[in-house]
Amino acid sequence: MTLAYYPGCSMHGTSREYDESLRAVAATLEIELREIDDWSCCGASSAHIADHLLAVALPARNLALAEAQGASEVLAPCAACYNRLSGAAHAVADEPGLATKVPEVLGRPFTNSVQVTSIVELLQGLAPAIEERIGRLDRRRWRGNPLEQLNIAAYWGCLLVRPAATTGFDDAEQPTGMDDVIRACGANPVKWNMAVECCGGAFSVSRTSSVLRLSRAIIDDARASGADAILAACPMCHGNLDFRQSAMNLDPPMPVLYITQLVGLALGLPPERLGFARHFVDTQPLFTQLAQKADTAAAEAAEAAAAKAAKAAAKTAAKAGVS
Amino acid sequence: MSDTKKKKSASSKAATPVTDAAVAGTASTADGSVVAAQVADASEPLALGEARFLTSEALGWLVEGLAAAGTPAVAPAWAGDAGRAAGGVGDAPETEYRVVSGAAELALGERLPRLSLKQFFLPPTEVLFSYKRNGADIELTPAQAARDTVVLGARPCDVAALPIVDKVMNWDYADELWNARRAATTVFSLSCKVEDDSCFCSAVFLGPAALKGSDGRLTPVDGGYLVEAFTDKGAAFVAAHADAFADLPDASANSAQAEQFRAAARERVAGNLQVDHGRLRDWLDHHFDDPFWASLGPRCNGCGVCASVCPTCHCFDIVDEPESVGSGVRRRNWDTCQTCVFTLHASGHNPRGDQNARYRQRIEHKFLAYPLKFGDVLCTGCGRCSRACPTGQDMAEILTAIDARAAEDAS
Amino acid sequence: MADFEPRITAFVCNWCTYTGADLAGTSRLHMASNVRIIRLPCTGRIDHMFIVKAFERGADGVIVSGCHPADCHYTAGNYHARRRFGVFRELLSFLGIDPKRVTFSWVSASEGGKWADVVNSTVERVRTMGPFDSYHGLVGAASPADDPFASFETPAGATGDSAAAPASHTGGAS
Amino acid sequence: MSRIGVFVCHCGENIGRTVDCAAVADALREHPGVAHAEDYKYMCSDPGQQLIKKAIADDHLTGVVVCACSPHMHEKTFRRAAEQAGINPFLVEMANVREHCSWIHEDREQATAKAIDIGRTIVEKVKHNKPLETIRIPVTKRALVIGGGIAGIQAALDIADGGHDVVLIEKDASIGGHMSQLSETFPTLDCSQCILTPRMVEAYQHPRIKLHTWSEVEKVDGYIGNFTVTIRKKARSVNEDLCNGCGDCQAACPSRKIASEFDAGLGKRTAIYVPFPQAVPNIPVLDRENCTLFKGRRKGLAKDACGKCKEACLKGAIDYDRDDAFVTEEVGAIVVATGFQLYDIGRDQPEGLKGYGEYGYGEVPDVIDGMQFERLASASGPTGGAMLRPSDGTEPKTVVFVACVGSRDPEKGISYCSKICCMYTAKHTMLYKHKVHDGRTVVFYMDIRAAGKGYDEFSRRAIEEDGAEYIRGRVSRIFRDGEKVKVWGYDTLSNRQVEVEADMVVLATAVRPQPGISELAQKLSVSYDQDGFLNEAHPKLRPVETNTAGVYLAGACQAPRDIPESVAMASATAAKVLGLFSADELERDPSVAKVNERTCIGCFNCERVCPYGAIEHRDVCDVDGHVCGHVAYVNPGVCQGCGTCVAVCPSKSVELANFTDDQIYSEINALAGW
Amino acid sequence: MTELQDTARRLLDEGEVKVVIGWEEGRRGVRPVFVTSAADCDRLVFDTRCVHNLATFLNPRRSQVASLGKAALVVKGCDAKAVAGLLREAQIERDGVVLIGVRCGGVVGSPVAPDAPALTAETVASRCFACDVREPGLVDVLVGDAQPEPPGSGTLDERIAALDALGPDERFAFWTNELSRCTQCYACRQACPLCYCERCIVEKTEPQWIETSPHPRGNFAWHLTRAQHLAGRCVGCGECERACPVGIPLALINRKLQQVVLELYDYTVSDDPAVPAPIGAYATDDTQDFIK
Repeated sequence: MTLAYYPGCSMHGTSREYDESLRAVAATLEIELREIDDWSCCGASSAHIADHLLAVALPARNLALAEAQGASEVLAPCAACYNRLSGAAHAVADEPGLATKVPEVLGRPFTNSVQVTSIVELLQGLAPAIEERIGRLDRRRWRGNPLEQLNIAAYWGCLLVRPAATTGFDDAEQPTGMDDVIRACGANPVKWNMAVECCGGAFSVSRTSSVLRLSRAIIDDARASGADAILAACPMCHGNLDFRQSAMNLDPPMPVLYITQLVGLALGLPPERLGFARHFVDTQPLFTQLAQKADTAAAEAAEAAAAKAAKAAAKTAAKAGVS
Repeated sequence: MSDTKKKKSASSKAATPVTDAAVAGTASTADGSVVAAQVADASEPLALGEARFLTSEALGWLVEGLAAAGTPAVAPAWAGDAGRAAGGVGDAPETEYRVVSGAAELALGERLPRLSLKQFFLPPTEVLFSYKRNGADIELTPAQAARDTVVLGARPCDVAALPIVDKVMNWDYADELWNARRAATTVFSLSCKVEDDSCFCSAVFLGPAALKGSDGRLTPVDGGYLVEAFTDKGAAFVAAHADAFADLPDASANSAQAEQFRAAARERVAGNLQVDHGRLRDWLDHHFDDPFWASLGPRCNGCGVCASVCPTCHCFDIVDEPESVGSGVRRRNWDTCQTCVFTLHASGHNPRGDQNARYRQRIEHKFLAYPLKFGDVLCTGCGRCSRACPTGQDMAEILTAIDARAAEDAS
Repeated sequence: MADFEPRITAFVCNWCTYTGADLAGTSRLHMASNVRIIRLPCTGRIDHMFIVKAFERGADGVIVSGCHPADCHYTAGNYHARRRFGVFRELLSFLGIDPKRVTFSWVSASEGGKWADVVNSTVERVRTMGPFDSYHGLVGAASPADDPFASFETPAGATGDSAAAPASHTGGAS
Repeated sequence: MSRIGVFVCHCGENIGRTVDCAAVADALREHPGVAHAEDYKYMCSDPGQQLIKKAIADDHLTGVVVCACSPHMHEKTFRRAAEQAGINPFLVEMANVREHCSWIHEDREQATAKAIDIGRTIVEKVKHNKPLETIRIPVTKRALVIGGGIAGIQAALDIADGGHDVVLIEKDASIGGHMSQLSETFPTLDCSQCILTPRMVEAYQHPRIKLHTWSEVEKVDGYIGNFTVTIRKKARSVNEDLCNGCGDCQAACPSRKIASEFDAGLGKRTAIYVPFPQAVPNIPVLDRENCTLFKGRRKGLAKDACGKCKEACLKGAIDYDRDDAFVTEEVGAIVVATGFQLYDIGRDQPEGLKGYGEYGYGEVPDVIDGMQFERLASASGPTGGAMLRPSDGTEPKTVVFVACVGSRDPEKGISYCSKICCMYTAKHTMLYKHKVHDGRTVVFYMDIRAAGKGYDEFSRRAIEEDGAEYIRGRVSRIFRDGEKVKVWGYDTLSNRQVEVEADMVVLATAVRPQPGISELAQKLSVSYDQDGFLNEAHPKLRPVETNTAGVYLAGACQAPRDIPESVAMASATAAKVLGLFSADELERDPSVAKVNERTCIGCFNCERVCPYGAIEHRDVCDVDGHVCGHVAYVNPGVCQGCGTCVAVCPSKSVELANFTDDQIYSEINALAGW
Repeated sequence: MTELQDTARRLLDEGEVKVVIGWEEGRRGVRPVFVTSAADCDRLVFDTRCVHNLATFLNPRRSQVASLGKAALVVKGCDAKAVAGLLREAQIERDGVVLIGVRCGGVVGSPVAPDAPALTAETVASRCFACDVREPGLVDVLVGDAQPEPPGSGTLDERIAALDALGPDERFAFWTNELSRCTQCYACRQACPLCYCERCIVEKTEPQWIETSPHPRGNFAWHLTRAQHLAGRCVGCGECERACPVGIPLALINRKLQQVVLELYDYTVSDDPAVPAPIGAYATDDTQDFIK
């Protein structure tokens, strides 16, 4: 499978680990990502407050490029980018006049033929493939897949599934797509309440206090619901939950993983290739903890097996005694 | 069997100046008295005056002159329509009989015109009279008088149909409209090159250059037409437009070429169909309920296109068309025995209940009923019915089939 | 042409437009006098042949009017009519009969004013288009000049009337 | 030859002012087929009518045209007059020269000319009018009522008391419907059971009411006055005739953990059960889904896994081998009163609905819907009326009520207002407050819609006397937070976010039509709207009738309705039915469609467009009596005369009486040359 | 070919049908044939000349065909669509006929040709341009090799576009000229598989809506009505035009209405009898911008 890839500003900046892990995972899953040549800003988060046509035209330009470069589907891993791109595609399709107006403004042909795909849609679709590969993994290198021990809270944020009209690949209030991916990775999604609550988004700089309050509530609920970590699919969310955590002085801190990182781990890719080093909240403790859990689990399993065997032996012995 | 032999020999030994009618005559004497009468009437050699020469250009002027003078001239012309979206493969352009006003329109000797000449004597619809109510009394306005007209270059099979239908139109009642138009029209036929294998004029006592119904005849020769007049009407027309009709450049050569043309045509058509009308008629007379008919009906759409294009089919329907509460028009329109409503009784009963019966009617009227009444057949072998039939009903084939059955019965 | 008075035949449903026209009357809304109404139970009853016949009988324009969608006294008659006339209008246009000669409208029992407007606008539009001679002449004058045996040529006074010169027979108005 | 009489009315000055009536009469006198024409000041006056009667007699008129006002005004008047003079009333037509002419034109010449034209068209029409006789259809004076809720019971009782037999069918084991589940009712707070149960018993014991419970409509044939209804009596496994309702079988039943429908899932019941103590009839049904014996049989066990109820029954009324039975009933009218269901707002929803996963309904035990609250509050409920929350049986101290859950929310698939929620939510707060005096009630609402006698006062009372805190705004999320249920909402009046730590949340979920309503509607050929509610014939003028003559609507099957409205509708349908039954024969306007069977080719275009299902198939036989085809037949009892069938008939083999092609053609023809 | 003949032979041998309606080689090209004995099955042919719409022969009122007994019909895509029309409109019953489907890659304009011409943009019938059916649905047996799309030839649509580009008066002149030749012989009606009325509207005399006199006025009324009756039903087989003895381009009108119902009601005639026709159905949000 080949996808046009729209990285947007974050993937090359604040969220390079997202980009690295994505590319690593894509390679393993034999997905070719063709970065859109000469891509430009999608307009998030300010264009749509400034001017509607502008807010449509900016993302539309990138879709037009993708079209021109022969793509039929564009992957926008950043939730904000995804939201703007798919928003633009819908606007052009639905709003009278735009279909003709936008190409004029862009000064290039645009038939709105490209489908915009979010990371979750993509991975959800690949869940079977992922499971299959995990099956083929050499488990011994991990001494039993530690992810089986991972309880993780799927955090969607606001942009992936809202507004339902333009995104709509999952329920806007109770989305489940990320949970499917988590299960595919062998980990356990926790039931919690804040999956689609706001993290503070773009106010990270302008109103940090609000961001801290909102993000903290999210982290607290995740912990209360028994999560060892939070799973994110949005550079902005990740920023607020990971980078801003220090200011919340939580103990212990709550690791925040990118969805691609989780899949990467599941696929057995070395952590260093997945950019965990770039996190502000150290993920190493989590992995160690998971590994330990895995060991104990393995040990218990072994004991149980032994006990069973013994029983069976005893039985046969008894039988033998009778005869 | 022996008859056909005779026919062959007759037509093959057709030597120097001998008219097609004569050939038709000799061919058909075998059919006995009925035909004899008809031969006589078809073959009167009205050689009035010399044969003349009408150059193609002259024909052009003639037509234009007539138009200018307000005399309608009917001639084969290129069909002036959009033509069929789904035309036949490699079809030549269609032609139609039409009042022509310029040389460019003319299509003499091209593809056989779509409809026969009939429409100019029995139009698809014509006003009989119109009525208008004024209080208690009703005012009638009769149909228009026919106007003098000339037909140039009509196919002999179309022309021959006129005297055939004359008999119907003057049998128990003399049809003024028809007769008036006949009287007002001078008809020059055009010796026919024979259209295709659906032609069978030679099998119905005619031929590709038959004179029947013609006041005069055009036969193609180098540079134009050899023109002969056979009636006073024809001669009068030639005389009236003497400037168009020149002397023959080389009389004997031209006549020879003309006769050569006709002979070739006769050869071409002779093979298409040979039937013995006598025994055919007898067979029809005794096989009203023959299973054979059931083999014709199924294929038939019952559309009556065969009748529309037929030069001799002459059935019509009379309707009153109101134009308002107090006024309207009485018209007569073409009709055909091939539609189911043709014989539908008010009671709902239909004596010709299915297409088998209706197709039988078509054959029996043409080759049994008409001959018995008027002595001749109600068909000039133009073959239009076979060509126009959307489902491939083939008159020559059908007649052959009946003739074969007739032969069996005979032996 | 200046003194040309269009003749408009209107086919209206009994429950909405006819009653709406009644209301226009009770409201004394003055309007052009060129329209003749034929009352039918429902637009669903209106056949395309009514329109054709109206033109044959000398109408220069036609109005077809009934209940607004969802108001049909018979619940769906106007929906069916809307479909049929959606097609028929295109058909007329394709055969060269200018659909501007036919007004389709929804006029409810409460829209006396709208009815007056439909009447006046239609009359004015058709007035500017002029008499529908091309159709009225299909029998008579306009028959193809290339055929002298005018199957279509009929003595003046009979079909000629429907083509031109109104009021010459059946008493007529004036 | 027609002999038409034309009568031109001056209507005082109304017509005379702008139309030269005498000239109109003169012109029409000359019109072919007119035998008599005159004008008069007031045709509708008695002397005017006398003129007409006289002319009919003297000139042997075959038709009458009155050039006067709109037929909507005086058509009946003149038709009656003509009838008295001895000719068929349908030979009389009116030429509208007032509303359509004199009142809208000023130019006297033009107006007169137009009046003449109008006269001509009608004269030409009348020439083709045919005498018509009013259609009479025999009526079976017996009604079917579908649904044994309060609406159905009321309709059945009213009709039965009106002296006609009624068949009342109910899909559940007992009649009573939702009302029997309610604790108290607004705005009077009187006990639902106390007012309902007597009506249930009355209906059960009424000599004219035949009750089929645990039954559904299988098939409906026929038309107004003459329906044949096939009823499926679902296998009850209990012989109604033998059972004496002692309840031993229930006592004996080993499977006792089945969620009780009557208690909205909060209570438990046995596999063989009577839904509730006051059930009518007091005869149990065996729930084969959950019965051990039938589970066994489904598994294919050789011998039955249970049989305790059969053993326990001294009357031997238990019969495991009963199958569905079918009975047919002949009725003349049908009242549909199938009521409603509450919008189950869980994640999985039918097409078009999205549910409210974010409200935790079905996941958080202390988030319940209105009906569950009714059961909690009901003395006959699972808690015996004690206000205890489902999760831990403790008394909730803070209860949040959310209105408009599902209703008025197009995004989630329902745009209509469920109407009853505002009132019952107010009621709930009071019921709660009356039981938990120190409790706190918070209500999230969009608008308070309390239109109705005593309704607004009632909701005010909830606020002012029982201290319910009304917050105008929507709720975004409800989730469990330890022992508490957190409710996040928004107060649009103070423009701030609200968070309530509740002990219990009550959702006023939307009212939706019963499942299977569309199938029933199709059986009755009644149309339904996009939400599945059945369509009335006219939203204002025929609110309880449907487009299928003889089928009427009562209660919440037509739209969300509260009890008084449902009862009112029920009585209205009863009035309609009794009206229908008041005559032995049904009289109908004879201008209906008729098929010419000789030319009909049975393409059934007419059937496709007929809004009333009036078209039937008729076989055509050849002389030997073999079926050789089929043609359409218009049932004159059902046809309403719109004529749509005529317009779509390719061969014009169907005619609409009094609007025949002949008549219309003639009218158009009359306009030639004006 | 042999596949077709064998199928026919089997059906007749096993007595499943009494007659097989297909095409045969005639003296002038191919034509419909009614094979009643297995022995004659080798007469059956199918090639690019088989233009006739054999569904016309299923009209129950063609007693001369019905009397032959239960029929098997050889159908191309357009024939199958017509059969579906007859089913949709309750004229026949599905089990009353056996349908032998032939894969069709298009036909030429006329059946009259000594042998099957190759399909080129020039030879292909213009009606095949819009055809979407290579394999007729609805059939009991399917024979023949897979066929390619017919060579493109949008002449019909081009001519319609050209006409649409004209002003109303020019269009009116065009049609007046074309229709002036009509003799109201009704060959178009008789050739149409969906004109099956026992008594055609034109034959109804009380009232006589359509003047039967072939003057342009009567002809307009006739062709307007015929087109309107076929709107949303016409399968575009073009038989009406082929049957017309005076070459009136009827296919233009029918094709135009196909475009109209597609544009207005998103409907294309299919060979699925379950899909209802657009006229006789409605949507509450049907276009009404032409209504004041």
